[in-house]
Amino acid sequence: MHELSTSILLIIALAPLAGAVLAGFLGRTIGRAGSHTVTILGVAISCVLSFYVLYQLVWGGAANYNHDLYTWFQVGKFNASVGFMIDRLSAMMMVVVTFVSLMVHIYTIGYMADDDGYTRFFSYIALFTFAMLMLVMSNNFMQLFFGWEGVGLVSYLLIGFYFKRPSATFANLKAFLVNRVGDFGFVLGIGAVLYFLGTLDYQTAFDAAPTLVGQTLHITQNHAWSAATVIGILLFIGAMGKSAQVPLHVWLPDSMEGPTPISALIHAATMVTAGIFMVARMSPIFELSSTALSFIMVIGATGALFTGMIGIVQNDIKRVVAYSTLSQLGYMTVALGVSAYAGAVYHLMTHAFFKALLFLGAGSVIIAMHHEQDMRHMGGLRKYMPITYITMWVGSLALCGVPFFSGFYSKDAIIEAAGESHRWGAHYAYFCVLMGALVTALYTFRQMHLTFHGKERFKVVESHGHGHDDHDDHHHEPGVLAHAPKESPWVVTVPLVMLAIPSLLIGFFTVGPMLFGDWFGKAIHVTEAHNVLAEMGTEFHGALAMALHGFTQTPFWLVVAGFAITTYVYIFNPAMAGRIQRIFKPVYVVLDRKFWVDEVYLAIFARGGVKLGRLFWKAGDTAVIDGAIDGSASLVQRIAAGMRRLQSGYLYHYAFAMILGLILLLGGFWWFGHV
Amino acid sequence: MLSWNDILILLPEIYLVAAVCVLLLMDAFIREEQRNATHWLAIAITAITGFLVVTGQPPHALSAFGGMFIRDRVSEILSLFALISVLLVFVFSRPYLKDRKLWHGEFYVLTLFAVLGVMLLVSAGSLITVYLGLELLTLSSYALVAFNRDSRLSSEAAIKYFVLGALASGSLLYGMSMIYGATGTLDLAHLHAAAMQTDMPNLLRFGLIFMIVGIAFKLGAAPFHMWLPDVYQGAPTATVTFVASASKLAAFGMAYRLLSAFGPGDLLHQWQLMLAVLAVLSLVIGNLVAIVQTNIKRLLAYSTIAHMGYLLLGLVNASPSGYAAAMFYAISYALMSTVAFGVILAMSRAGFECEEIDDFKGLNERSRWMAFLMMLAMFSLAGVPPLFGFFAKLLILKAAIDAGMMWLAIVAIVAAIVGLYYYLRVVKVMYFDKPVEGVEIKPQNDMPMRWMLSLNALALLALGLYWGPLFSWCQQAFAG
Amino acid sequence: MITLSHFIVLGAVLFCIAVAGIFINRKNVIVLLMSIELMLLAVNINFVAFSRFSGDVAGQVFVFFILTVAAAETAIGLAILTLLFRNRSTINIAEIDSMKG
Amino acid sequence: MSNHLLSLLIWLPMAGAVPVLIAGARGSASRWIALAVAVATFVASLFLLPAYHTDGAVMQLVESTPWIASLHVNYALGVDGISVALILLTSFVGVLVIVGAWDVIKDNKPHQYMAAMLVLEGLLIGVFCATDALLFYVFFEAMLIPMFILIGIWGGPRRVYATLKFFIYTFLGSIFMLVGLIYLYHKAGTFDMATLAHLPLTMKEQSWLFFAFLIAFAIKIPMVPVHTWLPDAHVEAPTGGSVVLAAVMLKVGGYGFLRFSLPIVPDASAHYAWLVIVLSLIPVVYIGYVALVQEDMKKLVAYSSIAHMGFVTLGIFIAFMLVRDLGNVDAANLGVQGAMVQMMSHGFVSGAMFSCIGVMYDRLHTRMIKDYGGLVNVMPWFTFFMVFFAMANCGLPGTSGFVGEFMVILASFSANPWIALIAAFTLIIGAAYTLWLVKRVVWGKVTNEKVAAMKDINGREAFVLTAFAVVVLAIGVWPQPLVHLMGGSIDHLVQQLAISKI
Repeated sequence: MHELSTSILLIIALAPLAGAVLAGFLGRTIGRAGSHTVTILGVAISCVLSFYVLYQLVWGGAANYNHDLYTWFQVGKFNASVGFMIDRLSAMMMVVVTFVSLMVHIYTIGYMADDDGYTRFFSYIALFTFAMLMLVMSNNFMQLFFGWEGVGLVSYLLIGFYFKRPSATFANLKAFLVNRVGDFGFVLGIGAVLYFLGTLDYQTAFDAAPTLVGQTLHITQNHAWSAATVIGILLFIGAMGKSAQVPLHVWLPDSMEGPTPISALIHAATMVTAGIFMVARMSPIFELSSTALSFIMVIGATGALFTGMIGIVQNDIKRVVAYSTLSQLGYMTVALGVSAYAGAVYHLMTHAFFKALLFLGAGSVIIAMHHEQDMRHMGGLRKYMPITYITMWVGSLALCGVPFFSGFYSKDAIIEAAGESHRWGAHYAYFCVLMGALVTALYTFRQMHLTFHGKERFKVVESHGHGHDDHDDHHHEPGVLAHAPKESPWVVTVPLVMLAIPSLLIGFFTVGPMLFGDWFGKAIHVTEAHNVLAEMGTEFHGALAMALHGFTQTPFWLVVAGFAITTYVYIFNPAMAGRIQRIFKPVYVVLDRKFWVDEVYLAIFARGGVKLGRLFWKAGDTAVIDGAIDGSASLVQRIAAGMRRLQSGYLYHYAFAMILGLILLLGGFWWFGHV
Repeated sequence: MLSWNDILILLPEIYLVAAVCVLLLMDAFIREEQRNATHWLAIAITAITGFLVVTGQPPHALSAFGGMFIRDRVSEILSLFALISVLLVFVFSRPYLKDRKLWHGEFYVLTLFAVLGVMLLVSAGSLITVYLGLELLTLSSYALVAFNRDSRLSSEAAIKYFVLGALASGSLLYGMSMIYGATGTLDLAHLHAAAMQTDMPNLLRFGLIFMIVGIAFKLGAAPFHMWLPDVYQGAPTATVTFVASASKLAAFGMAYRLLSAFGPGDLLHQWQLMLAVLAVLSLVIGNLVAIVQTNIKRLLAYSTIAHMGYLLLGLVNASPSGYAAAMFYAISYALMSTVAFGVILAMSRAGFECEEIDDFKGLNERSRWMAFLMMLAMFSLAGVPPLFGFFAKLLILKAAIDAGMMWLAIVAIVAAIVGLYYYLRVVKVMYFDKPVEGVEIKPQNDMPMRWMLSLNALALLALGLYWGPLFSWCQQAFAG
Repeated sequence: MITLSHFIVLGAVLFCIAVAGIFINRKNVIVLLMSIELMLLAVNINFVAFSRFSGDVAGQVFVFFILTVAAAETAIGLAILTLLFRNRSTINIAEIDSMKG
Repeated sequence: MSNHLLSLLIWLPMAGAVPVLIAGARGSASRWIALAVAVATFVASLFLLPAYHTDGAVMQLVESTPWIASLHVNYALGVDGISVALILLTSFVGVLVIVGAWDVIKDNKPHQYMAAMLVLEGLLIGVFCATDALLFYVFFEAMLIPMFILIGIWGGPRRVYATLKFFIYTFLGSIFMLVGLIYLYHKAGTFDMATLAHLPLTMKEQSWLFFAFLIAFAIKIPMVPVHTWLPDAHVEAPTGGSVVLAAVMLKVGGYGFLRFSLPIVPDASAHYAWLVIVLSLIPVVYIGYVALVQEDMKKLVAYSSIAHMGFVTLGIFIAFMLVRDLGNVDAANLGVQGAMVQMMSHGFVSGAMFSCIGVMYDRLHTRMIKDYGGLVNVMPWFTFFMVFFAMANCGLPGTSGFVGEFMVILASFSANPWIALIAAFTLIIGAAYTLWLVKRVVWGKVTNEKVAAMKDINGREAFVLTAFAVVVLAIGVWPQPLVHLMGGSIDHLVQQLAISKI
């Protein structure tokens, strides 16, 4: 049992940061090639080392690493440090993050080839990688929050990458604020942890976690909540923001304003799963409160089903994927809710691969379509871009959870776990995730059909000297291309292939240990009482058996049904789509308007907030306070002007005043002199 | 019976009388263009008198002429600062008087006689001396106010001052007469003992009240303040400078001499109460009405009224520390007002009285230094640290609180906040406003005046930073 | 038999007349000067009376001083009066109000 | 030298003002002298770090000479960790404002401007050094004069109203404190703050004194509802004025609470802690919303200052709840520590924010948000700083803005979750008004040709902003040195809270 070396971990964390700083501040000097070289180098280094660390932990027999680097602050007995906690969970996250990030870096070379924000972009994504690593490697809540907000910042910058677009600057503000709502809960959660457990350090906190049982927090005089529930729910509110759980999901679709690589890296593969990771990390605490877990489960289930339904009516290729991400995050959350943490993290991993794949594929399509994102102007692309086409299919099938694909193992496990669970609200959750399978199939295959099959809905008008050097405004009319779409360059397709491989295979090879084995060890803690995965583990007889068994299960047939419907509607009878739309008009409107959540938020929080502010400002500060002050000033002025008139200038008035004064004194004398 | 000792005790006063007579004669014989001689001689006389006052000071209080005249620390300090302010008046007002064809020997003679009155008053040991000193001071002041014979305002101010002043001294005398009747003595030293066993206490009280009227008038405390604004505005600024500095010291001296003779005892509480009432009235009226003034001399007049309110707070305390605070305040006020009026004198020229507040617009652009000096005066008057005026106020507030009159202290600070506004207004005009075109403001380039003015103004700062010795001097004066 | 109080009352009456004269009179300044004189006389009566009845001369000495000073005061008063008349060609108090406020 | 170091720090800048004035308006001599003096002061202040022993709870580098012997008033100076930190802040900002104003007020009496700045700096340092209440008061009050001049001469259109309001408002506050101090002197016969801290006082006396102090410091800090002078003053003040005002002057209020309210009237402070806590929580929400709708950038930042200073008072007075009611000394420590860190951080962040606005103002001579837009297109480097400081302003971890708020929220959760709940609301509203400002000013297309003509920051401005940025980042990444510097003194302070004086 040997230790991991601190320096390696430091390099893993800091190499991307170095790349980011270089590309960011010296971008002009070292040029485009220079910037992408340094950043890719940095990320590559940490990726390789992450694999090494994982290897050491799994096969090299290295002990878990948990040390502080330096004291952040030390007040009384409160100590906040910066340090690393490396066990299999964090190691796995490090691998996923750095690997996907590396792919995205490479992909970006092609995708952003003509963008003038090239160096800035690279410095951003490298910085993101750093922040994300700080998040997953942290060994305490403070640092977790640091990474948490760090990725939020980069996400803010990247969503607003095309800062000339009003929609982009709106979206990034929205994203940041919604995330802040989550952080609001998260900070309070940390406060609760410190209050009840007296520490911010993971290990100490987890060791002390059992003492939470029986502790309560008095919300009002006569009403108390269990400590674990308070902590759990508050922390999870943070996760709701970051992982875009209902009702804080509104920012994620808008975040598609950012360049596609970002959507893949941040808004699909890594950042949005931070919440899932966090809850899994805190499993020792969450395990203590069924209330909190039920809450988590219900929230997740709702998201899994309804956001997926919205995905069905989207026409923007990226938005479809975005909503599918929301839905998948819902799945993971459900898994957490039924305390199948391993399942959640497992789905997190597989999802990271195939969802990144889908996004990058979509990006590749978008490149081919000269930054046209509306699927209604696509179709029949398969003959133009075979690699993209095939890899996208891999991703889609994985997403739908077709047996043997990685998605199947994770997703099916979650559905089953929901079914197994006896926790309050489990039935609702099970229903949602089950229906979710159908919904997933619907939007996924619809997307594939609209994009790659059917007849071409764009026409090519050769016009020379037209590049797509300006991403920020679609100045060509929709559906008209300057020249025929063609397969993207290797820097784009290689990552697709690289991601397709794990999407296809990783599940098959890892499901046994990671899901049903005790692969995560102490990293994830589940109390025996409701360890659904263990139950399921009893009838697990290997990946192959599981896959074959999968063909007999409801989810699979729901997927088949989804495939059938979409194929009929979009391939054989295209007119059908319109007709369905008309028939189910109300339903369509509800989905198209995304249940009016955005509208309500805008009305209440944005416009309402501004109104309230005006009221406070005008009525409170200006009218009342300043009114009182200026009013009293002018009052004094008026009194003074009045008294001034007493000084009439007439001698006899002056004399009279003196006599009055004399009389006053005499009167006073009579008054006091005789008592 | 008269002894040489008495003469020695009275030496400064006697010297002053003789010297002034010489000055008067000399001035009658010299020509217009030799007037400088008078000027410098007058200054020399003042200086020498001051010197005599300080050096001739005996270690312990002495009295001469059967207790009619007392020389103690109080009289020493007050006469000294009276002389200093007179000296400043002489230095500051020469160019002013020149420009207005007022540069006659009479100015010096009258002023010196007035200061003689002050010295007599502050060292009075008997009601008679008080009366004589007071009249010597006021009668010369009447003449000085009317000094600008061709000015309508000047003569109007003079008549108002004269009539009201006469009324005041009339009531003072009336009060004295009753006190004399009640106690059968004019000697302040014996007054207290006699007052204790009087068989006509009411008569005594009446007398006290009438006397307080006289004192209040001299101080310019409301409601006996009416003369002040008009006199300040109408009289030549040179005169006003004197009235605002030396004669305020005198007023304090008189108040102390007369009132301290009536305590301790139930009379004490009576005049404490009356003074408290007068103080509140002066603080309120002075500060409020000053806000709406447009003429800076008038503004300073009302500020004087307010300051006399503070001074009264010190007297109300009626303990050595209270008297010390009040005297400290009187001194600080004298020095501050000489600066304020000095700047006005410096900025005025032939045919242009720099007395409207707007005349000071953009002074900082025209003459940085004068603006700076005026600012020092204003902040000091407003009582902002680290200037002299603040510490004077501090001690006054302390006196009030020591006397257990927290409510008076509160009134005082509220008044101070109101008062702050108009002092700031002057600074604002000088620093923040653009100068009015056409009004060509340039300070007189009379070197002695500039130097003394700067010295005087910087003294406000210096005394603010280090006022310990002066204050302990004041404390010793009342310790004995 | 005339007692001290008679004198005091007389003095008081005179004093009041004088004071009234000062602030009731709205016509000319001469009257003011007379009132002031009257006031001082009232004071003198008090002093003399008191000193006579208490058998102490100091009061009467004071009276001499007062008389002298009063003379000087009147002189100055008249001087100011002529000055006033020269500048404004009136001695009507009701018109002397160019400074106010 | 180190035994007169504090006097040096106080009087060096003030004495330096004289040659600056003499150097006159023409040429750049006055500015160079001013810069030299400011730098010298900063360097001298750095000597505090080795000279000061952080373990000590007692005052160090003490100087005491009789000032007014007859009243036992001393010219007494001394520092503890808190003062050292604030003095460093002052001298640091002192340099930057002079650099920042270099070209800006070139044509308008630069020598007077610089002199006023130096005098102000000296007085501020004096406030943080004084251990004699009267001396403290003198510095406390005297600093109004240079600020009054700064706003009045070099300010904006409504500067006269603003500066008068500023002066009278603050004067009003402090003069009540003066009465309180005199009363204390009446009782104790000394102005020595250490002695006053041990002066037994009845609850009634304490309550009166508490409110006397409260009004003085609440106006200075400022707290709702006596805050309205601040937006006006900030809006009208020249950039340098705003920087000093926000960065240092407001801190005097918080410092006053720590030096007077806590040690001298602990029982009354404990009794009325709820009041102060309420008054500190109101701004988080109320002022947050007011800031949201400001059309004037400076006003917006001014309001955000009020909201941030709310955390200072919250942190200080939550300590009473924790110590007195819950006996949780560590959390109380955390609260006060958080308040202090917040003060320091706000000093740098708000100073930087106002400098940023100054940079824009010097180019377009307007502070209205609507006149800007799309700066990122023409001023990339400026945008970097602006966004960085904006993030610091809404408390992003890794910047100093986070540390204090984090500590205070953690501490207040230990006192009462609901207080923490309201306090934490600043995460949302703070981000809302700051980033909305950024959105409207920085992002987007270039809105008008005036903006299109704007030049990116020059070396001088870059220097100022970088200096701020470095400190903000340093404290954010590793606050421990700062925390350690102030730790000993704060421990001592918190222990005092527990001791009743009745």
